[in-house]
Amino acid sequence: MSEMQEGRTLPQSVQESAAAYGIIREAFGSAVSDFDANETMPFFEVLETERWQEIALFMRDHPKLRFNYMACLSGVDYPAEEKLGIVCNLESLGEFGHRIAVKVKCARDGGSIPTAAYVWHTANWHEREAYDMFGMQFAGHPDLRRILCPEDWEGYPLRKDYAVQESYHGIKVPY
Amino acid sequence: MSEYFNNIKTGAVTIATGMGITLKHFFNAVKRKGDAGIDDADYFRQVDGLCTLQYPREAIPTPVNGRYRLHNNIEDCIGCGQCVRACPISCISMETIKVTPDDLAVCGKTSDGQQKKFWVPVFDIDVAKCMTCGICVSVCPTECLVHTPVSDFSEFDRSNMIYHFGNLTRLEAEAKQRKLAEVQAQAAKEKQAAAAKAATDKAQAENSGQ
Amino acid sequence: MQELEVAGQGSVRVSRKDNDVVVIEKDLTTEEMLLSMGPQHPSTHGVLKLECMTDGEVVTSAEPYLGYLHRCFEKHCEMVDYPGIVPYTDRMDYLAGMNNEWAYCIAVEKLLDIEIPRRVEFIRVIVSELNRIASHLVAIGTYAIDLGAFTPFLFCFRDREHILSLLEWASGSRMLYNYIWIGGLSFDVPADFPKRLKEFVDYFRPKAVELYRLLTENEIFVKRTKGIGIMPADVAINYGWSGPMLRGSGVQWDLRRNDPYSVYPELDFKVPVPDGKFSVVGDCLSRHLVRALEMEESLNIIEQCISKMPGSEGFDARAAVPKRVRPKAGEVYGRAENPRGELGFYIQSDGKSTKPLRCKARSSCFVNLSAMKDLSKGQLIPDLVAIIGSIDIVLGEVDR
Amino acid sequence: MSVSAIPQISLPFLMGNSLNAWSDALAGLTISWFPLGLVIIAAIPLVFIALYALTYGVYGERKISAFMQDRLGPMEVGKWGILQTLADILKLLQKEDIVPASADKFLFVVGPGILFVGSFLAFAVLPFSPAFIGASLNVGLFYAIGIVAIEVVGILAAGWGSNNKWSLYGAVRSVAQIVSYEIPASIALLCGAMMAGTLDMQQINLHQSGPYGFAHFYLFQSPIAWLPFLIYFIASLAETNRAPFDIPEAESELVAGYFTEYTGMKFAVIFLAEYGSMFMVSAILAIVFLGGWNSPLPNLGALALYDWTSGPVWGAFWIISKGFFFIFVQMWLRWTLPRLRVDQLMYLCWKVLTPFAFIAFVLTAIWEIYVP
Repeated sequence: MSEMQEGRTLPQSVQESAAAYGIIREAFGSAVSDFDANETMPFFEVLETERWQEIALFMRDHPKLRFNYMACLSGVDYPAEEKLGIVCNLESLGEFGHRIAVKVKCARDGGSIPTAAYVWHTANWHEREAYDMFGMQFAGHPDLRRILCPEDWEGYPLRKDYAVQESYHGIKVPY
Repeated sequence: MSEYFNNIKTGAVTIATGMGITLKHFFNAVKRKGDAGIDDADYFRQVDGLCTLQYPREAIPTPVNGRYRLHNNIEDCIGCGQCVRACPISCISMETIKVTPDDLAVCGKTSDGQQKKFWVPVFDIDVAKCMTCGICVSVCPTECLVHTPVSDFSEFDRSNMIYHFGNLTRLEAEAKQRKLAEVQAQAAKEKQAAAAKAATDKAQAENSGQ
Repeated sequence: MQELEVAGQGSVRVSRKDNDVVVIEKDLTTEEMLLSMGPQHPSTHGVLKLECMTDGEVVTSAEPYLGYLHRCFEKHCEMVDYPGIVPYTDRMDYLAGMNNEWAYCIAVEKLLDIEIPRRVEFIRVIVSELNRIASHLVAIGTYAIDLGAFTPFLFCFRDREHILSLLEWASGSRMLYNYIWIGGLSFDVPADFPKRLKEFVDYFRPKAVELYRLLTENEIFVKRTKGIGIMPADVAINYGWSGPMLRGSGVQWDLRRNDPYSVYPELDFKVPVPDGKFSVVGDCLSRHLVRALEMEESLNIIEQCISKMPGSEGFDARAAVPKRVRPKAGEVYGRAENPRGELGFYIQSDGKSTKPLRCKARSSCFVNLSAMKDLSKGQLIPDLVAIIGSIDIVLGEVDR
Repeated sequence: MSVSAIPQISLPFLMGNSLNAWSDALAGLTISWFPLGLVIIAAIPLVFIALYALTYGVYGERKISAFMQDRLGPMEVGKWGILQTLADILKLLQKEDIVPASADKFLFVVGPGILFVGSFLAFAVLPFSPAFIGASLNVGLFYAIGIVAIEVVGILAAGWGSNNKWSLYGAVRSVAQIVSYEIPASIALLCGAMMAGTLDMQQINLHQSGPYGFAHFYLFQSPIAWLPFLIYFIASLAETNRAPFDIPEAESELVAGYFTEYTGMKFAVIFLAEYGSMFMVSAILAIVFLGGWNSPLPNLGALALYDWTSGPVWGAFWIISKGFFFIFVQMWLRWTLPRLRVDQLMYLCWKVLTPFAFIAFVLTAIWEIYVP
């Protein structure tokens, strides 16, 4: 909440997000990072990745949060930190209207993030897509298969170190 | 039971309504839509009736700002290469040769009076690849690269889809290249000579100074 | 009536319990048949594949398979600079290119923090509402075809043609516009454009009524769609549904109203939601109805824009277009109300490059389609077709 | 208006007064042992089906649908695209005749044949003119209803033989649909037969003859006749798999239903059979309720319109025009309406058409007994 005291007036939507973050911080303490109150996409990070599912459920069901709508879940590669991550844009649709983004990170090789597919159905396919493109595992996902690429595609295309395979079933790939 | 009869009634009524609409269109088939373009003031006064236009003979006219086949007025092209860099799909390929000082007059100026400094022997646009986004046109400083409203330019051979706009033939280009190389070699030699001369002059001056 | 229809389904009884569990009861055990629907099937709207397990005509489960039209949009974005991505967004949901461009530009403009000229905003509203009508026309037309009515489809396309002509006149291109640029427009609309637009609105109003009478009110159409594929509001939200799909479930949620952007706060329009009189809230008919009513609202918006739009004197459509788009380091999630729902772009910029570090498109169809597995459980094959049609997917956006 | 009160009208044209004069004469024509006349009689409906399917069935439907949808329709081959159907036939003839590897070859080949024979056999009892009928049966109507059921066998053979899931779905749907709709259709026709007191098609026509033209048609003789007329029309749509009951070939659901796997001439035969049965049901509708080959024009004093427009050739003209009119209505419906679902189709048949058909049956009986 330190950003709030800096004197700069933040837009109302960011203040709302900050208030929502306050509740989460209270409940989870050091499991979540400080709040990044930028104007374009205010977010916080889940530091203890294995508690993500718990936090997600809390965010969805807490009577003052009610983040019932997951707008987007994007996989992201952080080559500098040797990590992969997801960014979830959450919103309390039709109830409070506040929005917040959550970042969850995992190790770049063989990393795993608890699934949120049982919390928001939206996450189901988006996690499959993130897995397809980045290769992180989603622990407990009901059906973790590739979704856009073929099942037998090699590598994870959106990783920054991705090198395209030479041929796919005898078809030359690099164009 | 009343729901049962209501269902039959609404069914019959709505089916009859629908049939009335189609029959109206059936009898309206004596009229045909005209082929005025959208930029014509009477456009919406001629849209009643059968709307098919038989394509190769009749077509919806493309408005004048239609953004289709790329065209380059090579006379105005200064060979800056902005379009090549801007194209998201790299469908433009370009080679340039610097104009030698004595050729500047031959190379000429653009229509707005800017001196052209490059020969453009190769300016190829693969219109088969081009997605007519118009980004290249927007960056062109001399407005020589334009999208024309010509929308139908199909070819039987794919190689015909590569449009060549270069203003030199291959032989000419080679000649210009040689000339440039000569001029550059000359310039380099002169520069070298000048440098050497300067050095000797300096040495002499130093010598004479002593 | 409803019971009779359920009983008509033969050896299989399908019921939906309160807690959203579909129960399939069978009198006789029969062997289930695996039916592969698509990717080349007339009513999967492109290259969607559904692997259905069927018991007679009843689909006991359907698993969608995507990716047949995957064109690596997100990978491309990391290779192309910011303005160069705009034409690629056109190709995602190719039925509503203007709306896609706009959503993307909203995201980038948010990151750049630039002021957009007022006339540009109005023109953006006009073109994207036009495109919304065009897109809904295709949705309604193809839905009619899915249910076996061919004529409304052609009526829809006839009218869409005029919209495409209008947009071509404005932007120079018929489908893939690249008209809305980051910070502006590629150029101003022609001088006569508002006048022609007005004529179009006058032309289209009666046609929309005719379409409504021909298709939406038709008893067979109602019977085919009413009560089919019901999605309760809370489940719809949990599935991340948006746009007409969510409104069909009775949630009055429209980004133009609830997360207003551009000049929408100044415009007066309704957000139609089904009232449950003509349709069952959340069924296929509601979703169709929302689209049909939204066209009317779009016409209203266009009319208001024509009268409110500032004049073109001294107007430069590219005045606010940055010479070189290099946003500060940061992330943004920008979104806009597309004909198919919320189209969002998550963009990550490192502050140095002119290319985004990561650009993720949250496509509405992708999310809407993910409910297909749940919706299709226990439906008849014709109903499955009706449900796919009502989701109104564009595979270009699903697979990106 | 009693049926017997109508005098035997004279048929002034060409060949005498008696019914079936042409066909009787043709039947007697043999060259040594070869029954050439019978072959010609059989060939006439066949040629008729082919010609009508070619012109009105395909080209007409394409044009009608186009006009209803604000389109032009085929325009390229010949003036106004008149030769388009010929071009299509040529294309179909050239096509490779594919039998899928996993298909049941015998059923696959035999299916379209049975289908066509089924619809063609019914033409034997259709009176094309007062002077021409393929086979003058005293149970003509019954025969026509019965023989159409053979189509079901053809459809099932085609659908099962294709060894394709969509085809199977189409075939099963089609069988269920046709068998179900036989019931209201037959009962509705029975009402007509009851009014005529005979099942002989020529006799039914004859009973509707009279100088007042259309006033003698059953549809205008009794108001109750409208009910079986409508029921039979709706049921006939279902029997010929026309929209809105085209669920066996429902394009958007079952790709093409039972003929998904067919190409070339086999496909053409299926198409021909479909158009054949379209005309067949329309003609039956015209015969039973709208006077068949009788002219609808009444004699108005000195304007003896009825007499001028009666005769064997006029008769052929009238019955074909009436048939074509109903085919137009079929097309009109097809290009207006969405498609029903399977269970709704059955609902309509068993819960709406069948009870109403029974009611119509009883009412007609009462009408026939108590109304002179």
